[in-house]
Formats: sequence, structure tokens, C-alpha cells
Amino acid sequence: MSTAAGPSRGLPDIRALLAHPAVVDNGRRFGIWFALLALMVVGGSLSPAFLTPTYLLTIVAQASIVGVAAIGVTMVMITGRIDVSVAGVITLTGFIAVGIMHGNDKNIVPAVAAVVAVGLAVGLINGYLIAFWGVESFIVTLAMGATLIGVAELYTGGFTFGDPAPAFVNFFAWRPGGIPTLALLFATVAGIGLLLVRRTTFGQRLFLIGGNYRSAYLSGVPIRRTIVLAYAAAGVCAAIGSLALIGFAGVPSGFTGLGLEFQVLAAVVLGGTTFEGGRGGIAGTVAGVLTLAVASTLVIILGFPFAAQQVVTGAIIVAVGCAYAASLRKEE
Amino acid sequence: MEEAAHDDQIEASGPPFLRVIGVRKSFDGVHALHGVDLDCLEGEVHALVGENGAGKSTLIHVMTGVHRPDSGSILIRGAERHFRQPSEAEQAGISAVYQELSLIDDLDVAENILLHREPRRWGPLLNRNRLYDDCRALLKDLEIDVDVRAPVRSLSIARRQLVELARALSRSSSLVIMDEPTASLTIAEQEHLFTLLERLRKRRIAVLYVSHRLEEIFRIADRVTVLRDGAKVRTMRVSDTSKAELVELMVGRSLVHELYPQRKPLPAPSPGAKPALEVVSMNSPGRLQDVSLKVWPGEIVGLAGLIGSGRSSLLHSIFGADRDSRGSVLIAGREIRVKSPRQAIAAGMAMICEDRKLEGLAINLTNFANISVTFLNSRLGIFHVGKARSRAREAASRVALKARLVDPTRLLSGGNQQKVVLAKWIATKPSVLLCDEPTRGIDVGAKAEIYRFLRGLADEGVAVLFASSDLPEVLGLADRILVMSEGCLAGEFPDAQTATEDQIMFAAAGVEESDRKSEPA
Amino acid sequence: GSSNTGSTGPGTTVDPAKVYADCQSPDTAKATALVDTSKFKKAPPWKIGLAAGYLSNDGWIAYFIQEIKYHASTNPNISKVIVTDAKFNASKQISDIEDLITQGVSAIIYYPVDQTALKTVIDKANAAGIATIESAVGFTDMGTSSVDIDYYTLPVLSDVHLMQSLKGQGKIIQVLPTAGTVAEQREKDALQCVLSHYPNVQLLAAEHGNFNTPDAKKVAQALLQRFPQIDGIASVWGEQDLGIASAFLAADRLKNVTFAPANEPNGWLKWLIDHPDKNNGIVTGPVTLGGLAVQQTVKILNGEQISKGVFQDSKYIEPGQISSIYNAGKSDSYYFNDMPANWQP
Amino acid sequence: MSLLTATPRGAPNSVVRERLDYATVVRQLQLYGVWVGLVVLVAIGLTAHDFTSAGNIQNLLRAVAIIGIAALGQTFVIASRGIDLSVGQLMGLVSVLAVGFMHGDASLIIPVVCVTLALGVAVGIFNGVAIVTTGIHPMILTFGMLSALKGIIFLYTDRTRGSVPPVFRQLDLGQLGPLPWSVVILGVGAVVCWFVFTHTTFGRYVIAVGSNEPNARKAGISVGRIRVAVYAISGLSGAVAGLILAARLGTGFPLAGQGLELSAIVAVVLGGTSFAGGRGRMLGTVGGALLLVLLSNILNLKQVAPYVQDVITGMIVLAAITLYTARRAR
Ligand SMILES: Nc1ncnc2c1ncn2[C@@H]1O[C@H](COP(=O)(O)OP(=O)(O)OP(=O)(O)O)[C@@H](O)[C@H]1O
Ligand SMILES: Nc1ncnc2c1ncn2[C@@H]1O[C@H](COP(=O)(O)OP(=O)(O)OP(=O)(O)O)[C@@H](O)[C@H]1O
Ligand SMILES: [Mg+2]
Ligand SMILES: [Mg+2]
Repeated sequence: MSTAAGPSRGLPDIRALLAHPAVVDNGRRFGIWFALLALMVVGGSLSPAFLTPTYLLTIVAQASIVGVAAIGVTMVMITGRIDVSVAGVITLTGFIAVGIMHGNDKNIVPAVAAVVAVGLAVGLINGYLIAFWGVESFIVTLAMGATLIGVAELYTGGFTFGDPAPAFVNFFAWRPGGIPTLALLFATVAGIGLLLVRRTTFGQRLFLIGGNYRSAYLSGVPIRRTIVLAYAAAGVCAAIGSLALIGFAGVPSGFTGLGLEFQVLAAVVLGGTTFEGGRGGIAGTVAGVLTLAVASTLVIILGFPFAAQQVVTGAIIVAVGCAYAASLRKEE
Repeated sequence: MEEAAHDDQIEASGPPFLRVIGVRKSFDGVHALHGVDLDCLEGEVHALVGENGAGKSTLIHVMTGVHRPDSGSILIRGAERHFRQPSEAEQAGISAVYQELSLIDDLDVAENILLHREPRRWGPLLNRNRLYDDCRALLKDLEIDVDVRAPVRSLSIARRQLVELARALSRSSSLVIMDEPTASLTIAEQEHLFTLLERLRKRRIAVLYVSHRLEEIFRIADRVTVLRDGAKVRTMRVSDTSKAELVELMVGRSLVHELYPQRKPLPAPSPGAKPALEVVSMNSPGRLQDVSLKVWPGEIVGLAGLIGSGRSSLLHSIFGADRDSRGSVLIAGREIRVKSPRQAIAAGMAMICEDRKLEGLAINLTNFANISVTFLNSRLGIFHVGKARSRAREAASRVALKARLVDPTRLLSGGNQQKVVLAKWIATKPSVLLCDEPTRGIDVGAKAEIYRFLRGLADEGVAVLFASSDLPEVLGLADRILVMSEGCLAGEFPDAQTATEDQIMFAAAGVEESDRKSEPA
Repeated sequence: GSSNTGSTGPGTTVDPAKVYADCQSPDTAKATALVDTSKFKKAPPWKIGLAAGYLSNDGWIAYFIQEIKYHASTNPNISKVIVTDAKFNASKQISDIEDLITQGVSAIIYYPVDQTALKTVIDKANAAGIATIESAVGFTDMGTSSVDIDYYTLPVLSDVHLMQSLKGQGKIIQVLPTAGTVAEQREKDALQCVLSHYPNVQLLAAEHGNFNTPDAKKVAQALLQRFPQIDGIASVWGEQDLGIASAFLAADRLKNVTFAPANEPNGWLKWLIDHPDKNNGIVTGPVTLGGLAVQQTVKILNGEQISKGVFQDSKYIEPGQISSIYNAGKSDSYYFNDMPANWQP
Repeated sequence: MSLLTATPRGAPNSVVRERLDYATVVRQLQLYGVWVGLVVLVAIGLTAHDFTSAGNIQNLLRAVAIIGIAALGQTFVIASRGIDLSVGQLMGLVSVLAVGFMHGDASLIIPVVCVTLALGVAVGIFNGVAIVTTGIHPMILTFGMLSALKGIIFLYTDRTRGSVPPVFRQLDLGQLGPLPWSVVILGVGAVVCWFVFTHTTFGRYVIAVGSNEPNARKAGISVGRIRVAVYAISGLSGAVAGLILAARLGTGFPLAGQGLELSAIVAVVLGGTSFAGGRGRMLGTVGGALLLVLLSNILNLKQVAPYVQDVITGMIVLAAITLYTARRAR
């Protein structure tokens, strides 16, 4: 025939190799891990102590707040929806937790139960509105977050009353075998998340819904129930994140959770879970969370000013997001 | 190839308006076109025929810049052109009515017809008065009766098709491409279209006309090109060929019935027997009117009709996927509540949807995920991957899926994708199988396999109700044929083997038996 | 004022008094100007507007507002306090104050999201005969009067104590409140001035702890990693110090570090009492400022002559004395105050 | 007689599908909800003392201008099925830079205005180009941009800095007849945007792209260019809003733009523009911004405690959005 094309100058082989589906696919799946590795290498070369297990675990513990919340949001985002009410949940449940604990070890169990219950309730409401009423998820969870913060203010009247119980604080200050309990908490929640997403019908359904809502519906997947459950999981994870925040700080967390929703979002997206849904997973999110945590530690270690930290975070999100999106587009 | 093209040319007055040479195009490893040649002469109606999935629409997309060919070239009046966008093809004088409607629902009729060519004032300002006046004049000239200010969202499929037609004809193009323009038109509307085509011919405009209805081609076309499996089979003058020859060229075998499995006469249902599926008085506002039907175990019933006649709506309603519909559904004589596909599945129904990518598959997931979707209902919620995998493997092997379970479905050919859909449904062991265009966009080999498979299921006692726009398929596969028109059942052919395409067409296009006599043959 | 007994270590060649004299708040002089308030004099009952720049930030603000409400309630001439919340949105605070003007309040107490941004609307209020009293975020000569903690003097006091404890030698880090706030700016300036007297003290880094515990802890963890030796912490907010302390504890480097005296959230007091070896005293930034603001407002509404600015003194409290303001029955976020029990949250 | 007027038998197909169903109700709500809301609020407002005073009305209008202008640009973006989260920080950056560059010097006004407007457009173009070329989801891209812009603001200044010349402050304080200049700008902007949206080909193309991108492409519309253009418009409107913010504050406050993007988006949605794209209501957007500001004003005048205000506002937005965007999930 005519014009069989193919410019054969330069590096056709490498390009062909890079465009190979397997390479693209794995690059996408593991790219964030490579980024994490690269950051650690940079960190290690700058500060030898950086790569010590103690310090790395400290970073994991730091990241656990965003991390735990991100696990739940990942499930929501696999279905092609979003949850930005995380900060509202963290703030409200934070007040509830210390309010109930009131510095008394006896109250830990009811406090934790109440916190989880509130997270669950918020998740169920979000999920109900989104799954049964078909409300646009971004805007509704945005409004939900704002309302929850209002409720938190109303509940407290602006005061934080109560304290975390000593045993609670001590538990999170504990490092059994050198591993901070917060890191263990993160690992546990991530592990459960991984199991839920990979090994349960619920997890499988998340992908089916995100992959093609219509076909999932027509194949008898209980769409609404699954979406409601995903939001419930996100609510519970956010509530646990709030406990982690109190554990980390050792004091009432007050309004320090504000703005966390976007950190969570950034971590999930860096981990390869797209807005369109049907892709990604918990492992990627864990990598995304750690990458952001290591990056933000690095910029402090490098002595960058606050402003540069912001710019770097933004640039990472833009760069990784664009690269990921471009690789998906090539596939089409 | 060159010679072939010369042979078929009617007049050799300069280069043809458009010539396509050796065009290839593949999607994710599916070769939609491999080396197609075609030319369109001024003042000529050139028909393009081929089975579902032969590559007709893909060829058109390449000609209009929607897709870029992998290789091959397009010549306009002898000069090679590379269209990167539809707008470039449009500037070169090519306009098209695409098979899938390409209107913008949120704009009104006039805005759609003149989209991107609006009359302007002082640069970018929309001249609304002229927009509506021009459109009104245009529609009047074309004798199409649609309100220019009506939002497209509110129009029926047939009206949208007419608007689409008006849009293509409003461009002063040298080549008008029409991809199955009559698929949703009534007989009267079709006739009208043919007079419009006559006008185009007189104005020495080239027309490329795609249709499944061979009679149409013999009425209006000068030449016809047959595509099969993405390759050109032959181009010839219409006057030099016959319907039988075209069919043979399209299907690629002389004996059509080889494609379709043998039908065994069904035993008459015993007095106490219950139909596998019974639908009583199904209604859906704006879509269905009082449809009742029965399908017996082991029977394959074909649903024929024009596009938009309500076949898909009916299947969706039966399957519980249309919340607005009212009516009863009985499975094996027991009335069931179907308010969602979930309930329908639980009652033993399965449904193969019309558009695989939109409704049937999550193409970015693996075959395993897509097949296992229907049996994810283990009690504890724990997903026994091993068990599920063996079940999926079993289903896949039953449909002879030629792909691994771990492959992303996106990488499969259309036929194999359809087998994935089949596999997920047979894994539920349904007693009633609903199929909407079960062989759309897949190659002949895979089609034959699917026909055999459906027949096999029927022989096992499954009741099959399938909708299809491919009349030979309906005639060849079904035991009994129901025809739909405008949301109602418009006819029944109890024995498919004795029905003819013409009879079905007339019933589908909404012409009463009495009118038919007066229609030109 | 404070009195430092003065150490006699080898590095301390500096007299704290000299540093205090040199690092004078830029605001004190201006604050003494007298203001004639006759045009703001009004017959009671008075309605007082309180335009908050933000409410939901930290415990201190909550107690400060409660103090205002309490002291207003004790004055029979004050009929009502109307609170608005700008939520860190400078533009909304302008609207809020406009709304208060519309409602014809007698005087407006406000703490700005951003001082300068409010200038016009404050002038407008004054022109309408409404007195405006800035409070809590730092002296300004804008408006009728300013009732403040001196955000310059407070860190100077704290920093000098730190330098003295370090005996004029060592490496320190500074943990600042939220970037862009007045307190942050003044703290930076104050430390710079103090450091100029202690050439042997090296400022390793300044990072933001945002007035809160978790952020300060994260920052401290990174700084611990970055610098093998940190001798002192310049942070004047107890809530930040709680996070810093917990990071140092976890890294097992608490013993080598000295904390600058910070302010008095109950949790920090408790921590200091629990860790007497780390107890370096505190410098107060009392929430009773709220009461002072109400007093000043009442003076203005009575048409009395006032001085432009009033400062609630920041006091240094010796390590041994801090138990006097610690309240064991209260939560960590409690601030020592002068309200009766039924006004305590 | 036309061949095509013969009414088909049975004819459910040719019935114009404008039944009074759920979707229609939602559409009506989207069209008129914001105005109904405004009427209700005004009625409540009238019971508040001094609500109708000239001073209060002007305050209201001034407060609307900034959000309203940013929301106008956002309307284009949302109608095209995108979103721009970066516009709040862009406003902050523009205001800080404008104030910093002018530094009280009136002769610099014109160059500074030009430069900052160009900056806004440039940021918008960057957003648009990145979205079009890589296919990244606009929410991610513009969120990254938000972080980056915030950082850039703080690189430039970490404290309140500079002042604007008095003439420039007239943008907020000065009046044309009874209307503050900023409101005049909002009004002109709204009319221009409305006009562009409904009376130019560009507006039609934005709808087409938001409604059905592949079909818009088939019709010959350069989808990429339209997308870049809507983000550029959003950038421009963000820059204009940023300049008014600078005039209103009179100083460069680094945190000034924080969160304003969300208010703008809420205003757009309240105004009836659909997140699903293909539909935009410029005047509704202005109504939405007015609604937000009016709500805050009335709650203030009614002396509702701030915490209660937050809950009420949140609930109203939640309810409105639920009603607006609810469709029958299937
Ligand atoms: N965008 C696409 N992505 C992947 N595959 C495609 C795409 N478009 C077409 N194909 C595949 O290319 C082949 C040819 O399809 P095409 O639509 O051109 O057939 P056709 O002849 O127009 O059929 P019909 O008569 O059903 O309209 C089919 O196998 C189809 O699945
Ligand atoms: N969700 C819907 N809302 C409104 N009208 C609809 C909807 N779905 C289908 N219709 C209309 O109902 C009519 C029947 O459409 P349907 O798709 O069932 O026909 P069909 O015969 O299956 O055609 P096709 O060959 O295109 O599948 C059409 O006019 C269509 O426009
Ligand atoms: Mg086709
Ligand atoms: Mg159909």
C-alpha cells in the first residue's frame, strides 16, 4: 500500500518500549512508588539520619492522619465520586472525642464509639444524598463539610472542653518495638482497606461502579448500597483520622483539621485513583500519602521557606497528575 | 486496486471529488479497516454496504477527520489531504450525517443546524434573526417540518435524524455522506429523503450513502461498494449486480443459512405450560404503549423495528431498568416485581445490552472483573477469588472466549468483548435471556458463534428475546418475529422462516397493509 | 515588667535591661497619645458590636470573647453584645463592620483579620460617631483606641529569658504562629532584635507552628532531623510548645533543650509542672484583655479622656509560681481568667 | 403539502417530551430557584431594622462585587463542564502584587492593572492548556495550581504589605450615582458575560462543549481552544476581582483570597448553572452571589449568633444544592 508511516530517526526503540502497554501500565501503577523512592534517596543523601528506621517511622506516624482519612476517600473515589467533607468530620468528631473523654480513661470506649458513630452517620447522609438523590458529590460534600464545622462550633461554643484521656495519649505516644502506634494504626486501617478493596465483593463493586456505572447497574450490582457504604467508610476513616490527630497532638485538636480534605485528595490522586473512577487502589494511596509526607518533611529539612513548600506541593500535584492523565489518554 | 477503481468509474471527467486509497485503521488491536479504497464522483450516489462491524462508519470517520487513519491517503480532487479535525474536512467540502446522532441536546434546532457556521454580525456576534430565518427557509426548502426554536432535547429520534440531515444538506458541500439516514424514518420520510437525494444528484453533488436496506440502494444509488471485515470486496455499478450477489459479497459465503444455526420446530406448548416470559400491558411514558407478549421456553423471538421504535425501551422495561414503566412481568407464570435489574436477575433474567461500551462492560477492568460482576453475591462479602475465578473460567470457556481472564477488556476485539458479556450472563444460568443488538459491530465469524450459542441456549430451554436492526439476522435466527413501531407492537410473524424483509419493513415503518398496496414497489 | 535575677555563666555578658531598653515595642510611644472622646459619648443603654476576625481558631480567642461578654454583662449600661465572625476573610470583616454600623451600635470592638484592610470602614464608623476599639492582635493608631497585648514586648520578654537561660550561647529554632499574621511578624522582628545582642546564639531556622500543637509537632520532628543540635526553642505559644515537647521527647532529645517561656494555656502549665526541669516560667498573654477592652469602651462611651493605646502587661511568671495560675480541674485548653464559675464554659 | 407533516399513528415518539416530571421540576428550580430565594430573603430582610437604608444596600452591593465577578468567569468554566479551584488564590496573588507594585503611586495604576490582568489570563491559559493537552481532571490541576499560587504569594510577601493610591480605592469606595464602582464593574461584567454567553458564537460553543464534547468536535468546533478560552476568562475575571479586592482592602494581605473560590462556585451553582455542563446562567450567578451576601447580611442584622449563622448557611446551601442537582439516580 502507500505511505506506511514511521519516522525511524532518533530513539525509536526506547520510545516504542516506553509506549508499550505493559510499561505504561506498570509505570502508572508503580510510578508513585518510584517517586517515593527517589525522594527518600534525596533525603538520605542530604541527611544521613533521614533513612534511619526511627525517623522513617516518625514520618509514617505523621502521615497517619491524612493517611487514615485517605483510605476511605480512596474507596469513594474508585466509584467516581468525591468526598471533601473530611475536614468537617475530623473537626466535629475531634471535639466530640475530647468532650466525652474529659481526661478520664474510663470514657475512652464511649468516646471512640461516639466518634465512629458520628463519622458513620455523616458518611451515611452523604452517601444517601449522592446515591439516592443523585446529588453532585463535590458540591454536596463541600456544603456538608461547612455545615459540620458550623455544628462543631455550635456544639463547643468555640471552646474546647474536655481533654484526651491520659491512657489515650500514652497509647499514641507508645512505640512498641520502636514502631509508633500511629504508624501501626495507619498500617491497620490501610490493611483493612486493602482487604476490603481487593478481597471483598464490596471492593469489587467499587471498581465496577466506577468503571461503568450503567453496566454495573444493569448487571445487578447494588449500586446505591455500595456507594452509601463507600461514603460510610470514608466517614468512619475520617473519624479515625480525627482520633489519630488527637493521639498525635496529645491535646484537643480543635480546628486544626481544617484544610485537610485537600491534602487527602492530593494524596489519593497522586496514588493513581482518578476522578473518573474505576482505577487506583489503597496501595497507591498509601504511597501517595507517604510521598506527600516525605516531600513536606524534605522541604523543611532542606530549609525551604513556607512559601516554597506550598509551591513544591502544588508542582508535584500538577506534574504527577498531568503525567498520569497523559499516559491514560495515550491509551485511548 | 487502481484498475478496479478505473473499471467502475462512470465518467472519467477529471479526478473524482474524493478518493480514498489504502486506508487502515485499528483500535486497540481491533483492525477496523485494512486497506480500503473508495472514490466518490460528482453527481453520483455511491452506496456503501457491509455487515454490522464491517467498518463503514469507521471509514466515514476517517474521511471526515473524526479519526486519523493509521496509514493510507485521502485525495480531494487529486490532491492529498490530511484532516486532523472534522472542521478541516468540512472546509474541504465534505459534510456528513453520522450514524449515531451528533447533535447537541442543550442547543435548539437552528443553533444545531448552523453550529459553527452561524450567521454573524460584527465579527463574533450571533445574528439570531438571520439564524432563525435562514434555518426556517432551509427547512422549508427541504420540506422538513420542525420548529427551529425547539430544543433538540425535546425531539424524537426521527426528528433529530431529520435535523441532522438538514444540517448536512445546509452546507454547500461537494460531498454529502450519510450513514444509515433512514434507520429511524417512516416510509413517508424515507421517500422524502430520496427526492432530496435526487436534488443533490442534479446539483452534481457527490453522495456516499450507507444503508443496510438493499432495496434502497437499488432505487437510488449509481454504484455500490461492499465492505467486509474492514476490507473492500468490490465496487460495481448497481445496474450490474443483484441483491443476492450483494448479500453474498457482504457475508462472504454463498449460503446464508450456514451463518445461522438450524431451527428445530418447537413442540406446541402443552395445555398447562406456562410461558417462560410473559409481559402484560407494558407502558412507559413517551416510549412504550401497551405492549404485551409471551416467550416460550426454548423459543427465540426476534424484535424488529426502526431505530427509536422502542425495542430497547421494551427490553429495559422488562429488565426493570426503566423506572417510569408500568406493566406486569411474569416469569414461568409467576408475576415478579421488577423495579431494578437486580430483581430481574434474581428472577432468572439476563440482558445483553445494545451498546457494550456504554451499558455492558467496564472496559478498563479485566475480563475477570467483568464476568464475575453477576455472581458477586456471596453472603459474607468475602470474595472467594479462587472460586469466582473457576466459575468465570467455566463461563468463558463456554462462550469460547479467546482471551485471558486477567486481560483488560479494552484490549479485546468487538466479538470477544461481546463474548465477555455473554459469559457474565450465562454464569447466572438465566431462564430468560434478553438481547439488544447482540451482534452489533462484530465480525462474521464471531456472529456465527454467537448465533450458535444463542440457539444452544434455547435448545437447553432458555427463552430468548432479542432486538435487532439487522433484518437478515432477525429472519435467520428467530423462531417468531415481533415488529415494533413507535412504541407499540405493530405486527407478529409467527413463523420467521416464511416472513420476508419487505413485510417486516412495512410493518416497522408504520404503513398499514392497505396503504402498502399503493406504495411503489 | 519583669525581673531576671541574671545568671553568671561565661556567655552572659549582656544585661537584660539593656536588651529591653533597646528592643522597645514600636508601639508604646504612640500609645500614650491622649484622645478626646467626647464625640463618642452616648447615653446608655449601649449596644456593643464585636467584629471577630475569626472565632474558630484557638482557645485563647474563645476565652477572650467570653471575657468581653462577661464584663459587658456586669455593666448595667450595656444592653447587648452583637458578635459577627469574618472567618479569616478580610473582605467579609469589612461587610460585618458595615452591618454593625447599620444596626446603630454604640461602639465596636474588633480584632482584625488584617489591620490595614479595615482602615476605611473604621474611619467610616468613627465618622458616624461610633467608637472603635481594636483589640487582641497588636496596637494600631487606627480608630478610637487600641487595647492589646504587646506582641512585640511579649516575645522580647520570652526571648531574653531564653537567651539568659542559654547563657548567651547555643543554637535555637523559632516556631512561629500562622504566616501572615501580625503576631508572626512581630515575633520575627522581636527575635531579630534580641538576637542582635547575643551574637553567640545562632538561629537555625524559623518555621510555622500555626498556634497549634499538631503543626508544631510536625515542624519540630523535621527540624530535629535536620539539626543534630538544638539548644533552645523560641516559641511564645504554649499550645505549640506542647507539640514541640512531644516531638523532642519522642526523639529522646528533650533533656538537651531549653524552652523559652511561653503563654499560659492550662495544658502547657500542666506539662511544665510535670517536667520541672524544663520549667522556665511563662510570660502571660492573659485573656483578661477582654475585660480591659470593655473598660476602655465604657470610658469612651462616657466621653472620658483616654490614652490611644492600653496594654495588658505581659508578665513573666517564675517557674515556682506557675501553679498559682494552673487549674487542675480544667481542660488543657483552659486559660486562667477572672470570670465567675457560671461564666466559665 | 409537506410530506412530513403526516402524524404518525400511536405517536409516542413525536410527543414533545416536556412532561411535568422530576427533571422538569429540577430544571425549573435551577431557572428560578435563586430568584425565589432572593425574594424570600428580601422579605425577611424587610423585617430587620435599617435593611433598606441606602447605606446597607450599598454595603451589600459592595460585598457582592468580588465574589460575583469571580463567579462570572467560573460560570463559563462550569458550563463547559470544568471547574477552576485556583481562582481564589489568583485573586489573592493579584491583589498582593497590585498593591506591592503600585505602592501608593497613582501613576502606576494603569501599567499595574494591565500587568495583573495579563497575569490572570496567563494563569488561566496555563490551566486550560494543561487540561486540554494532558486530559488531567480540572479539579486536580486547578487544585495543584491553588497550592502553587498560594506559595507564590508567600514567596512574594509573607505579611501585609503596601498600600494603594487613593484614586485606586475609589474602585471600592467611589460611586457612580448610587452605585459603587465595583458594582458598576460587576454589572457591566455580568451584562458582557451574559451577552457573550447568549449572543455570540463563542457562548454557543461553550454550551456545545459542555453538553457533548465529541459532538461539538464533530461539528468542527475547536474544543481545545474553547476550553483554554473559558479558563482564560476565569483567570481574567479572577484578576479583576483581585484588583477590586486590593481596592477594598487598600493593602496587600497574603491570605485575602483564601476560600473565595468555593464561595464563587457555590454562587454559580445556586444560580442554576449545572455541574453536568451544557447549561449556564450568567444572571443567575449574580443572583447566587447576591444570595450568599444577602444571607450573611440578614443573619448579621437579625443578630443571629455566628455559629448558628454557619450552620444555617451550610444547611441552606446543602438543601439548595440537593434540590438543584438531584436527578433520579438509577
Ligand atoms: N472508537 C472505537 N474504538 C474501538 N473500536 C472501534 C471504534 N469504532 C469502531 N470500532 C470497531 O471497529 C469495527 C468496525 O466498526 P464500524 O462502526 O465502522 O462498523 P459499521 O460497518 O459501521 O457497522 P454498523 O453497520 O453496525 O454501523 C468494529 O469491530 C467496532 O467495534
Ligand atoms: N431515557 C429516555 N428518556 C426519554 N426518551 C427516551 C429515553 N430512552 C429512549 N427514549 C425514546 O424512546 C424511544 C424508543 O427508543 P429505543 O431506544 O427503545 O428504540 P429502539 O427501537 O431500541 O432503537 P435503537 O435501534 O436505537 O435501539 C425513542 O424515541 C427514544 O428517543
Ligand atoms: Mg456504522
Ligand atoms: Mg435499541
